[in-house]
Amino acid sequence: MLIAAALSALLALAVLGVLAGGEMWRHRVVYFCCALASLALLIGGLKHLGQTPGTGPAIVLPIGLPWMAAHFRLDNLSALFMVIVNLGTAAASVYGIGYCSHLPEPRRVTPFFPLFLFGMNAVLIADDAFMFLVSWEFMSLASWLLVLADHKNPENRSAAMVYLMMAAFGTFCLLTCFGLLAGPEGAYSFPAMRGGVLEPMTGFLVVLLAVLGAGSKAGLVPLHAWLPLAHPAAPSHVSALMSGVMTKVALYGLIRILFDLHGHVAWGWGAALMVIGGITAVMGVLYAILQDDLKKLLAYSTVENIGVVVIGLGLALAFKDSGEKTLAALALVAGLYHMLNHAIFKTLLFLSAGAVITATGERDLGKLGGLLKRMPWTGAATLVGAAAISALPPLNGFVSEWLIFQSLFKGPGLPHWTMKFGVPVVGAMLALAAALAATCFVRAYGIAFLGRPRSAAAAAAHRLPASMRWTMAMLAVLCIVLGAIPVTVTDALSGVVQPLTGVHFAVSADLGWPWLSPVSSTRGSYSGTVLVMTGLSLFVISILLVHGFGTTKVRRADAWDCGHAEDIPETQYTGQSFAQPLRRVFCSSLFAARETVDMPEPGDQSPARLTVRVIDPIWTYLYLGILRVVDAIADRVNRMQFLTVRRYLLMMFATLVFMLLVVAARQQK
Amino acid sequence: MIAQILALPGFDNPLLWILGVPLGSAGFLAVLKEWRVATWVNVGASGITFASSLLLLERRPEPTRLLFIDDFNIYLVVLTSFIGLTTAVFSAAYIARETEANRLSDLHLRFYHSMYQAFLFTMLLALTANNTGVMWVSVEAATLTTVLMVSLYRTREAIEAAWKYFILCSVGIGLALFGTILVYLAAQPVMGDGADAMAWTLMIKRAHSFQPDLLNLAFVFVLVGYGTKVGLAPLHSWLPDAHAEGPTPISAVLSGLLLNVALYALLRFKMLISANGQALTPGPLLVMMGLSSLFLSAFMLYRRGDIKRLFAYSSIEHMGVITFAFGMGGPLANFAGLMHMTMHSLTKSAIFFAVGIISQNAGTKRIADIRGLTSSHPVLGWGFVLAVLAIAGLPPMGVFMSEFLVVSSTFARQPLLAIPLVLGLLLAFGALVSRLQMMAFGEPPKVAHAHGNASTVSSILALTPLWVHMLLVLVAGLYLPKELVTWFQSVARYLG
Amino acid sequence: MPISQLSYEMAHLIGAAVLMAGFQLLYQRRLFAVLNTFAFQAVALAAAAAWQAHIQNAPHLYITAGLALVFKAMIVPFALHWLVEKLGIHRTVETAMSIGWTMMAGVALVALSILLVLPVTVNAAALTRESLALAMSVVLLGLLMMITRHNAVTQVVGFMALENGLILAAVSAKGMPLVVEISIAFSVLVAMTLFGIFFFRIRERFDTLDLNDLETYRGDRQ
Amino acid sequence: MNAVLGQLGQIFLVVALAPLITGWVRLVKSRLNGRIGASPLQPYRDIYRLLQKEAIVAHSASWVFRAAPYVTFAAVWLAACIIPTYTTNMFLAPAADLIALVALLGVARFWTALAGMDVGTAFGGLGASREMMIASLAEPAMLMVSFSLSLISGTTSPTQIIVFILDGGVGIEVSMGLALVALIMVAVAENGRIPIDNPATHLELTMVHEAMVLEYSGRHLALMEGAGMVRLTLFMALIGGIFAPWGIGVPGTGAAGALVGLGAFLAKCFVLATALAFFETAIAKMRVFRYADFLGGALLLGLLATIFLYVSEAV
Repeated sequence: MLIAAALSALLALAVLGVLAGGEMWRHRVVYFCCALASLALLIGGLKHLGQTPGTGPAIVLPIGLPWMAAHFRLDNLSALFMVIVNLGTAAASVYGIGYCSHLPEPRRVTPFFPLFLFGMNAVLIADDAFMFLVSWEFMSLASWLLVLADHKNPENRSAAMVYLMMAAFGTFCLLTCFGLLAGPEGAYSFPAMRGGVLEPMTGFLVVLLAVLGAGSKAGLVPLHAWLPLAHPAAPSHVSALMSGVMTKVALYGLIRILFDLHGHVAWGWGAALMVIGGITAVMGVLYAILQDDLKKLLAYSTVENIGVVVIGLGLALAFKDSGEKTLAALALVAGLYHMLNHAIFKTLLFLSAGAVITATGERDLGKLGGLLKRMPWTGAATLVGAAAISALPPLNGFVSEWLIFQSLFKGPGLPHWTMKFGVPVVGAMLALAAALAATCFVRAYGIAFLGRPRSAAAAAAHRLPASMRWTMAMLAVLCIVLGAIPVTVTDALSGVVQPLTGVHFAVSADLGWPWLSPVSSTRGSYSGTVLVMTGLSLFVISILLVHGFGTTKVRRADAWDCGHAEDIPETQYTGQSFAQPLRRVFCSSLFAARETVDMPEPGDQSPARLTVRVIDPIWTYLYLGILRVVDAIADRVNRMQFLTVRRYLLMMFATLVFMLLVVAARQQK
Repeated sequence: MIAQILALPGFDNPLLWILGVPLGSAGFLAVLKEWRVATWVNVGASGITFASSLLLLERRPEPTRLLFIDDFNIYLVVLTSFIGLTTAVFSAAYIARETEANRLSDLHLRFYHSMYQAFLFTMLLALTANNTGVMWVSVEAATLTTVLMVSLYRTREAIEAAWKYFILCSVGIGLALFGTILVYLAAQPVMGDGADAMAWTLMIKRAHSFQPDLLNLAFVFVLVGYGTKVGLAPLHSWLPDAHAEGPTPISAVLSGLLLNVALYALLRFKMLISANGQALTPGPLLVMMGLSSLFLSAFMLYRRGDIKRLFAYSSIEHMGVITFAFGMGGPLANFAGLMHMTMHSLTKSAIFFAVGIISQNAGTKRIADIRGLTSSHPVLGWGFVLAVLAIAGLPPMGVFMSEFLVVSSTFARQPLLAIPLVLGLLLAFGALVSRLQMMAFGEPPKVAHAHGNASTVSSILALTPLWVHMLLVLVAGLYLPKELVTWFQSVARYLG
Repeated sequence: MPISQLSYEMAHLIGAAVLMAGFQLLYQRRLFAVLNTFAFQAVALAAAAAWQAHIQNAPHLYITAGLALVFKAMIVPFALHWLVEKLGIHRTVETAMSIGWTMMAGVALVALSILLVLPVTVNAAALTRESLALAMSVVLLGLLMMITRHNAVTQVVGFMALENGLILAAVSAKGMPLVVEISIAFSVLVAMTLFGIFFFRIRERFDTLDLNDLETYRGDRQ
Repeated sequence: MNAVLGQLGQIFLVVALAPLITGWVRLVKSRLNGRIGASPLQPYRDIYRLLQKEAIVAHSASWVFRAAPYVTFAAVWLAACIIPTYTTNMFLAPAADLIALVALLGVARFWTALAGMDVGTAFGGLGASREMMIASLAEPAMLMVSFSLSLISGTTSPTQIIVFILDGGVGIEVSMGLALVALIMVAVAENGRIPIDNPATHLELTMVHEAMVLEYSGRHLALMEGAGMVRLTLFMALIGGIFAPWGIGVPGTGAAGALVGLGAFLAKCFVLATALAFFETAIAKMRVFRYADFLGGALLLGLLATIFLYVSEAV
């Protein structure tokens, strides 16, 4: 009831958003109401999660396919995602209260923002294929319009174009996937699909299409191309949602199909998903390291995290098919946990990127620097977010990666040789991705927030409205809390995975509350709670020791810098120079990264230039390749527009004769 | 025999009004000199026609040898007269602005209005005719009236487009007649000589004993013949130019109505075939034509620089999808095809309304010269965005529902056929959206064109039909009235 | 009235004459010869209609015969003749495909028609069977003529030859209601008027009737 | 012996012993270079001296710069707390495993790198950039070692691994050997030893770790140096504990077991530190861009170690 009311409220808010016009306080009211609706949905989701596993009440509305009506239902999985989604949307809405006045054209954002929220939530509770897709496209459509909010920039327009194309591609894949699940009779409701029995070939296609469809929305490599384009284009609170939350909705679709609707996914698909996930994670983070645009960097980092989650999901599939239900539950819990975490810290980071852009007007790392001093709140919250996304203990990001590693380490126990050899390779990829993520965020945070300002705009960064700062602070606190009490979270998640894996699973069964011991107490365990306590104690002891044995005097002075005292901020390491060693190590073959030095002749006064050329292989060869093919065919086909009447008649005549021949041939049989 | 056919309906029969009002007003408008009055007479006549078509919902007249109403044509009649009305309203605004720009003389306008009503008459007659011959005559007459309207502007391009339209459709219609004769020959041994062997209502009942081979042959001619009129590739060539060069209201009715009527004719013959049971299934031919239309237009869309041709090709694309759906057959795909016909009519005519205003505002039909519509004309721009998104198949608009049903049901049965369908839809989607973004977003051009300052009355008049159509499409995407669903389902059954 | 063997053969003979004229149309190289041949075809068609009227005992077909004789055999060729002279159109027929190939294609089309029609009309009245094959051949030949000729006048003639085939089919169909004939006559009438208007306009703008020139003016060149 | 007591002893021991091990390495290296060298106790004096000095902080530095030494030190210390040195009977053992260990070292590195960038000098960025590049390969290599150890022993907890090996759960295996080599390579990189980094250099172009802590002085520098020493101890405990677990105290052996364990630990450290000094003296430092080959090799060795488990199983 609460949920239904909140969703209707969101639709109404969209209308209010249109009516808001030029009055800024009206926009603020809309955002405030959005935040309330999100909170209501969040509470609704949490309330359901607290109940025993099982499906919630269904709502049937007389819309949608005429002979079927629209079905909505909240079960544990939807409830979990409702929590994930609305954590993000609540934060973004509160942030929006302060942020909307900084937008170039708020009238192009406010009406679509509630629609976007509505679409995402509706996907989660849809209980038939038609409503699922309608909501799904609703979500895409609203976010497309939001990407177009700053439409006067041609880059944003092409980003929106790519985004909508990819969204359409994904929708068509899901559409066909549901078509297969529903069968020729058109049993489009989810309960009917669950009962269906699939041929092996159909089952294969269903998984393939689900991966393509949901994967293109979630950003699996090579379907990730839209993320780094669309996320920077959208207003920051929207990109936070697109990156932190909408990709989760996509993964919800994947989980819904692979674990719920499709009864039995072969382990080979699990293996394939793991490999895709591994490649996505590594490619995503490598892309991220090369970016100078703050929001692009974050978008690519989303790609990486999606890869990490997908590794977990693939592992869960493989375990499930091999009968290892408990391990399947572990891997799934790990994946879900990581989604929850990523939703929080990626939202946080995008909001902070928005704060940086608002405060300085710059999003190029090369123009930022020293912001921690000008924006202490934002800086501190971002530091927490950066540490969390780098999977550093005791924050939440580490817990989920730890769980994924734990389940991954059990992977070679599967009876298939592919898995025995493949899992370690995926493990190496995951480890590489995790380490590179830390590098990426050291770079991003260090360049943007630390050091000295690299431009006048960065030096003059101004304060931000309280709503923006508080949102970030709250999210940072959540990062810490979710890392410190992991067992509470996994207990909640085990209720979600129970219907999907068919086994009740408690990751803390063996040692009790604060200890996370997935298999047994002797098989590796972790306790964020204990670690935080001990770490804090040791931190305090170190301070006491140091201050007890030594002096507390501090003197401020110029930087020593090996004696090269200077006052030129340009001499600092930039994003590009920071990335140089990694570029040389990882990207010289993958991205054909080349550096050319243009050194002037002796005596020539002109400056030397270092040019870095990086080719994105996926974009260049896959996407542009497709574009070239389409262009070439379009050129050829286009000649048909300029023929003579006689030739058109000829076409008609040929068609007629051809059809007559067909009929003649078929009649002879 | 003649009396049998020409038994006219009585005054209490809505069909008399539906057909009589357009025919009468066509004559009246031909002699009416004042064009301002003529636009309103045009609207009024279309309004009466629409109102009387609504009466059909209350009471269906008994079928005669000449006219009949069943589940299939009832909604098409209502749809046709509705779009006839909205287009007349739009046309009033459009003509007012065209005359401001001195593009049309009084004589031309008289001719235009008269032909508009004549066109509506032929459309409605083709839909309600219970005789294959009468239907054929009406479609032929519809061609002639529209040829004249396409050439209205007397530019070289317009004349060439009309010439092409005329030649290709005449040949097509000739082939359709041959098919009609063949059907008569197939029916004649069973039904006996005369009009009975041409009446839909009678033929369908005894179609199972018709000569199947003759029906096969007939269907090929009917398919190529009426298919030309539907605009199926590679018979489509007349369509883009005819849409592009005529006055925009005519483009709207060509796309929204004429194509539907031609398709209706084609489907009536398909009903006979499926009622026959022994004839070869026309599915593969329809699927082939559907896919070729879809692909051809999808690629063509990428090279269009003219806004009206762009949407004309999009019409070919959708006709392809619809034909594909009927080719697939089965209750779901047929339902989807019928729904798609309806949704496409509403949406495409709405798009042409928008296009008409846009090109009048911008003073050009070149896509490259149209920019930032949502900034410069928000109500028009967003309506246009909504309409193009709807035609591109995005929910919650009605086209999505039909595409959902076509694609998903096809994929469940013939994945190999669904893959090209999906690819084609995706290609077309990309072209439409990229053009849409070019036109609707970005910095609007600085120079205000001379025609950009139309009076508020005429701009409200021009925009109302657009938004009314979009509202209907939006509602239909989420909710279809029960009667309509029942009709669709019963027709879908007949279509096999 | 039972239809005698003679009636068949007569009908087929006249039908064959129409078809022959169709072939001749393909063969002609001179514009006036084309017009004359077309007139001959129309006369043959009128004869066929009249014969059908006679053997089917369907008087309304005499009207069709009369229309064909007056309109197609006289007025139309005369009008076209006048147009050609008036507009100074080239008197030679420009072909897109060599006459030899065109003839061969024509033969193939006739074979196709027979192949298609004869087996499927086993149960139909013998009268219709062969006439139908002949009519279909004429239709296809008309279409073939349209696509192998560059000149607008020849194309128009091809179109009308196609219509002749249609009428042949219609009159051969036993008991087909009058409405069809009326409509055909009507459409030809209108078609002619339209052509007239077109020719007038086209001359007004383009000075030639050759469609090649017409087609250079096309919208949407980018 | 009580697990809490064991843990407290461990906490104290790693910090107390760390400077001595570093001092010993330096002494042996000096001797090998033909110098007399300072006493192995010199690091204690150095640290005390640094603690007494005032800390100089650059104008451009933020609070991150000042917090980093404490965080770094605490993180490394915490990591060292969970690697058994002299006994496996530790209260904190289940709180973290090898994965967490890698991550805790990652925390220290994260903060050190940020601190290096905080002042806004070219050298700080250079150090941070190189350090992170090294870590990006060393961390996965370390995780792969954990992977193979976990596959061999069925657990990721260092304590449990040691217990498992002590119980004779594993013979001499190719995988163990590969893992050992990989672990040593990682240890070299993590501790900034030759051939990856030279802890004694301040030559601009070659320094990595030193470049990051260049701006530190006084107690901050003491903490940074201390963290490095504890880290070295940690890795010695890890290598010694897992690949030569003998002598370590296990629950139930009481104080005597702990004493024996302590002796064994000191002996292992002595051997490893001497070996390290020999190793460092024998080879030259690498070029920066050769690190990737070295550490990529470690990563592959770790991967091979896991795969070899199945090869030997299949044969």
